[in-house]
Amino acid sequence: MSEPDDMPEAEDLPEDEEQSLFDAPPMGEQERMVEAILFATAEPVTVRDLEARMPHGCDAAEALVHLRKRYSGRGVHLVKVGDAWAMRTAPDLGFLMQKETVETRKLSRAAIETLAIIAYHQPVTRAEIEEIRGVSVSRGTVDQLLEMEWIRFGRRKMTPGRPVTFVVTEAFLDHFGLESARDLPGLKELRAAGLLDNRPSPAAMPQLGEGEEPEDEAGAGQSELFED
Amino acid sequence: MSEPDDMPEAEDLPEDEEQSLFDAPPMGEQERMVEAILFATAEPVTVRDLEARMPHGCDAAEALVHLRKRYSGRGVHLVKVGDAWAMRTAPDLGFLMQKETVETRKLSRAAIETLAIIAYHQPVTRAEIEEIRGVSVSRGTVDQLLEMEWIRFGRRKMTPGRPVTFVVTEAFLDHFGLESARDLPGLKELRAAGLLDNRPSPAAMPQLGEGEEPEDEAGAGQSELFED
Amino acid sequence: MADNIFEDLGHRDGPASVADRLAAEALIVDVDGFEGPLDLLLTLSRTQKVDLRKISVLHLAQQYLAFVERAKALRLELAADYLVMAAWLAFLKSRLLLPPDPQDEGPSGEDLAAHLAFQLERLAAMRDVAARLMARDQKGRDFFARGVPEDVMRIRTLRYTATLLDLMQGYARIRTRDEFRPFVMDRDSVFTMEQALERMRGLIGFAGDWTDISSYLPDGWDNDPVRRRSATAATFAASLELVKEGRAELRQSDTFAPIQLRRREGRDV
Repeated sequence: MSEPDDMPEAEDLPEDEEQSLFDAPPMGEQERMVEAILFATAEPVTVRDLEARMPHGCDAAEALVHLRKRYSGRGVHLVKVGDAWAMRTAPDLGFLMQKETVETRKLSRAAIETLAIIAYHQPVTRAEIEEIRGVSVSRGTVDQLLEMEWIRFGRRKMTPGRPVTFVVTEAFLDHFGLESARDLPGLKELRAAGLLDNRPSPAAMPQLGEGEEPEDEAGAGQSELFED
Repeated sequence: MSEPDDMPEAEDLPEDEEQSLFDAPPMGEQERMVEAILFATAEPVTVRDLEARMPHGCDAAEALVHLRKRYSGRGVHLVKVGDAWAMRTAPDLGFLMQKETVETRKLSRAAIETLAIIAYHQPVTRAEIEEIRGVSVSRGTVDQLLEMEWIRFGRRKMTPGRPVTFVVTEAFLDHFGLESARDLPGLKELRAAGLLDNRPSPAAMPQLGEGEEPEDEAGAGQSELFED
Repeated sequence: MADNIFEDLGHRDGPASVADRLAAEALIVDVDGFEGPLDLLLTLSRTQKVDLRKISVLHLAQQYLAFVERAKALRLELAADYLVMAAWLAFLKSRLLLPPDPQDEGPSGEDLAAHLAFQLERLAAMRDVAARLMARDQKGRDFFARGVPEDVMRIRTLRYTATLLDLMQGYARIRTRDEFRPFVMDRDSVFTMEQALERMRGLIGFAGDWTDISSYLPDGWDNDPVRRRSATAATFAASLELVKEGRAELRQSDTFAPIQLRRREGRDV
């Protein structure tokens, strides 16, 4: 009959005697215990589970009341999650839990070329950019430049279809240390700087936009840039 | 060029003006922030990392002093681990935490002794460990300690062959609740007794535990480790 | 009593109790349990029950040699380390027993014995602190870290950079490519009918009155004669196409007179 679970001896004891046998720790101690358990436990803990883990006779609910008060206004709060309790970072400090890292990456070649064409030829349509680059311009490239706020939409061209144009922004000028797009070195200067091949272009080769130096074009675009 | 990071404008400001721009939050707030960050992190966090996550102008070191006082005697403590800080449950409440107890791999006697020798003699070479124990140190023992991240490679000794050394890690300090390797139990007594001196053995002594040693192997591995 | 076990073993003729013999044999059978000769020496030295600094190395050497003798008698395989140590201890013993040779330059027997004592003491000390270390409160056993570490949310911002030089080089690259592209039939001065048609379709809605089709030439195509010719032809062809579609009307008053175009009445674009 003596099932080990029953502990009939203990239950047979008179009330007061049991009390003295299982003296609960002082409330301050109980509070420490609840604090440690909630801190170390991965899941929220119910009052019942707390008491199951604490020495006999503890009143976890009361300890929680004290603990909650102690943590009120602190960087960590005692919160109730359903039936259970857990410690959580104070909501106003959530920003500390984010770590912002800035990764710098070089702009892709396609993006640089597109940007260069916009800077030199602005206002320029997508079709014109494609004509100059000789390849189609992916939507992603333009979107990336728009997102970086280095280019923006200019006014629509007064040509059939009224295509949108792109122009460079103040942020672009700022980033590249230019006062205006006019300050971009022209083809002659690029050539002088060795960035362009020095050979004179064969006369028979029709030059894209050569003749009207890009400066002029850029100059034309300038007014556009600051007009609104 | 004006990298957004540089903020040369801000740095050019006179001291007092800058102060007003970046007013650090009151110390009470800073304490809450440190509390929240340390609560949220299982790994120790350095003062430097704390400040990197807090608003500009915060003094994490001072906030830590206040916080440590606040948590003294609580169920959770603020402890220092090497250069870093962490919150840990009070050791006297470990009995509540049976559920959280992690079964650590039982260390062999050889591993425990090797660990102790590294901790007390660091930086120490494999040959020195073998000298002290009088037996060769198996590769497995060292590997196990390395894998547990309780030891790591220190810098090479400036002796012939430039042997690698071993030192204990912050994780080791954290595991054994040590603020620094200086707090190792009995360290002072050992030092006073001259037992940590590097006493070369007189010539005719047998070199125990050497012979067909993995020493060279380890040496080879080391160079790999540091060569790139 | 334990003190003389090994002496007894060393001097075979001496009497030894059964218990002593059993203890000695247990030591030998357990040879695998020792972490090498130094460990064995340390264990043996404990039988002297004195401070390791005051230990009798001579006595210890005798005990060790007796152990090795006994192991040999039992035909136990001993690791080379144990035999090396035995040989060395025999040498040390002779040094300690014989008066020093003034010709000998090597370390004295006392030096060697002192170092051995130091090694034993150091090993014992390391064993002791290792035990103290392991007896400390340990993380995950006695104290615990935060159960739910909140992951720091990483907000990664990608920032693309380019320098003015990149920009200039990029532009120069495009222009250079144009200059040196392989020869192809140059389409720059060709205005295709498709282009003209697309253009005209956009403009025809505004063409209420008769207008010379030359005014429909695209910008920039009316000066250069080559371009003008191409654009004119394309525009004319496009106009014919629009007439065919019923969207425009064309008229020409005379041979070589200007050709005029207008939107066809009653039709919306």
